[in-house]
Amino acid sequence: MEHFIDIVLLGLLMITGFAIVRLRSLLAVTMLTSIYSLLSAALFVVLDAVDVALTEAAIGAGISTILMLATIAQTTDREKVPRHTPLLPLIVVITTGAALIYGTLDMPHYGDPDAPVHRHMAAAYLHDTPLEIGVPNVVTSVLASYRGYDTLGEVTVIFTAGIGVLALLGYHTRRQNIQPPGIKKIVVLRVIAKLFLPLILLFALYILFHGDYGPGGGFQAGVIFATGFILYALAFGLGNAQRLIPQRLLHGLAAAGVLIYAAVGIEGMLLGGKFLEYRVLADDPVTGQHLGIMLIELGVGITVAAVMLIIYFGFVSRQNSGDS
Amino acid sequence: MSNLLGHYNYWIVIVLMMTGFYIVIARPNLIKKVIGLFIFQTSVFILFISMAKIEGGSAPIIEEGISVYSNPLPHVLILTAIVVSLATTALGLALIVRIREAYGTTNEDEIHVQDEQD
Amino acid sequence: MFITVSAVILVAIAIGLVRAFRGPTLYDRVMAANMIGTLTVLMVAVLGFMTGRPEFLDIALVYVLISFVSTIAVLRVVNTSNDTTEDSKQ
Amino acid sequence: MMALALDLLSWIFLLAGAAFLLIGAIGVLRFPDFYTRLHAVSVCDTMGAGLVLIGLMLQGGLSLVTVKLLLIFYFMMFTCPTAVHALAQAALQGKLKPVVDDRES
Repeated sequence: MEHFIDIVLLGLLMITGFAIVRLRSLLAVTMLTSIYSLLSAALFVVLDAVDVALTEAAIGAGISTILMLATIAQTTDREKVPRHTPLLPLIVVITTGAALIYGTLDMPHYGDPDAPVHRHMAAAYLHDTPLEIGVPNVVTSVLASYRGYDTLGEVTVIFTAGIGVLALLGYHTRRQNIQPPGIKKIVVLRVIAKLFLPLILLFALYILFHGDYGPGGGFQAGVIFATGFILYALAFGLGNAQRLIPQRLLHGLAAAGVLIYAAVGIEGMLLGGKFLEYRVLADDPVTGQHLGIMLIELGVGITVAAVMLIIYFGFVSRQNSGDS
Repeated sequence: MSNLLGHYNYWIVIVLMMTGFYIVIARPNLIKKVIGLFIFQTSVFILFISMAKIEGGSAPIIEEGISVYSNPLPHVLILTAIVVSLATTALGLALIVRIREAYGTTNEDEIHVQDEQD
Repeated sequence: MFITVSAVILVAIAIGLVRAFRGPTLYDRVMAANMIGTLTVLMVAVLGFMTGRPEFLDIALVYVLISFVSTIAVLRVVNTSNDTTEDSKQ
Repeated sequence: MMALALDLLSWIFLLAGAAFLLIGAIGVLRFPDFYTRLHAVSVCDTMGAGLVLIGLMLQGGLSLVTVKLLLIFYFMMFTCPTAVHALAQAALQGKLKPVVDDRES
């Protein structure tokens, strides 16, 4: 039965993809992109990848869409008809696609338990995680403990992206509040935003610290945290949001998260282990693993939330200063 | 028939991938190109997650009474890939904003024309 | 029985997709996206029960929040761009 | 006996919810203009979603799952009408005229 849902969702994704090619209004395309992202997130749930689904929903349907909208708001909504006939691209695409489809014929069937992918590392991780790490969520244990180096690199990538956007767009603090013209008078929205902000932040913390036991973790929590503040900025104006979290604080937090992560690694070295070896952090190896994972997830969450907000403020504050 | 069902996911993924690829190479608008890239990336995510699925398996969160889990390793890879995709999207869009300020357009053809005039 | 509900949800998503593609105004598309967001939440909730592991409802909760915030974000942008009643195709 | 009754009740809620979802979706497809379509969407968002969630809560029983469903229910009952309200306001400010008489404005 899951197979049926899988087939239908993939079909819908394909239709959405074609619609995105055909539409010329960029705002409409962005809406469809958001739908595409939501559908693929639903597909990830069908395919058992709950952590990925959570990330894709928060990042793809949430932040990416908002960034695209912010870009369109300060450029243009209309896509011009291309001057070239799309014959050559079409040939290239069809040839590549045919080659790739030929390549899939040798791949193991979908859902095949004997596929080579499932033979080696995965079984070991699934077997060892409850014994060595003691957390039920294998994705978290692999992400944060077994492959902690990768994740440290990941956080650095995010941090670098934040610096990159900051270098490209700068950061303009708004003294006066420019209210978005479309939703200026909506009192209901402000009340709801005020009601929801604490709930969203609390929920983000739940996702952060419950990541060991269910879907979730630092990346998702950071994005949800940032989404809460974006909602605040949307309802109450950018100036108020920037007064709530000043620029210097954001910059400090973005760096602090990476530093917390690295410090946990170095702490492990000081206590006689290797870099990012959590076992030595406490007397009991499993407790040490728990502590280490929790600390680095906290670091990841702080950096991701701060960088998301830096990027969002970078885009939106530039737009407002350009308009007025 | 089993071949069709066994490879259905991969084939749709390739169609999606090529849709994104087509947008990137055939459409001159830079924002549309970023969106094409986004579609391409998401289709790669689906490819990896499809490979991780085991028939009758469950989400890789250990629980009493469940013996078959889907492969957690691709999940980890894709989780980080999604975050990187956000980083690239954000940087690409920031570049587009700057290009628009410098050239007054987001259309690649017009940018080329302006470059040739200089 | 859960399969009936999820089939209905899939049909509704397909209809929403048609509305998102046809437009004709941008507001219709935003509305369709919002509706698909709601339906996806239900889909995830029903799927959890269908596969016998309903404890992953955190995902559904995230979807509710995200689809709400992105709808509001679109509305912020929509009225600043002028051509909201464009035709859908070319 | 009690379990059977609860199960039956939950199925009634689920099926009713699914019916409302379908009705709302058809309305979204068939109604003539944006403002009427908003009505159809509201049916989906509140009645359909609400009934499905209540049905699932009855399936979940007294557990953490039901608490989470309750939270989703609570969030949805706030966010969806707010989103639709904001959408209608934005459309009105964007000078989108409701169709009064004809099919085409």
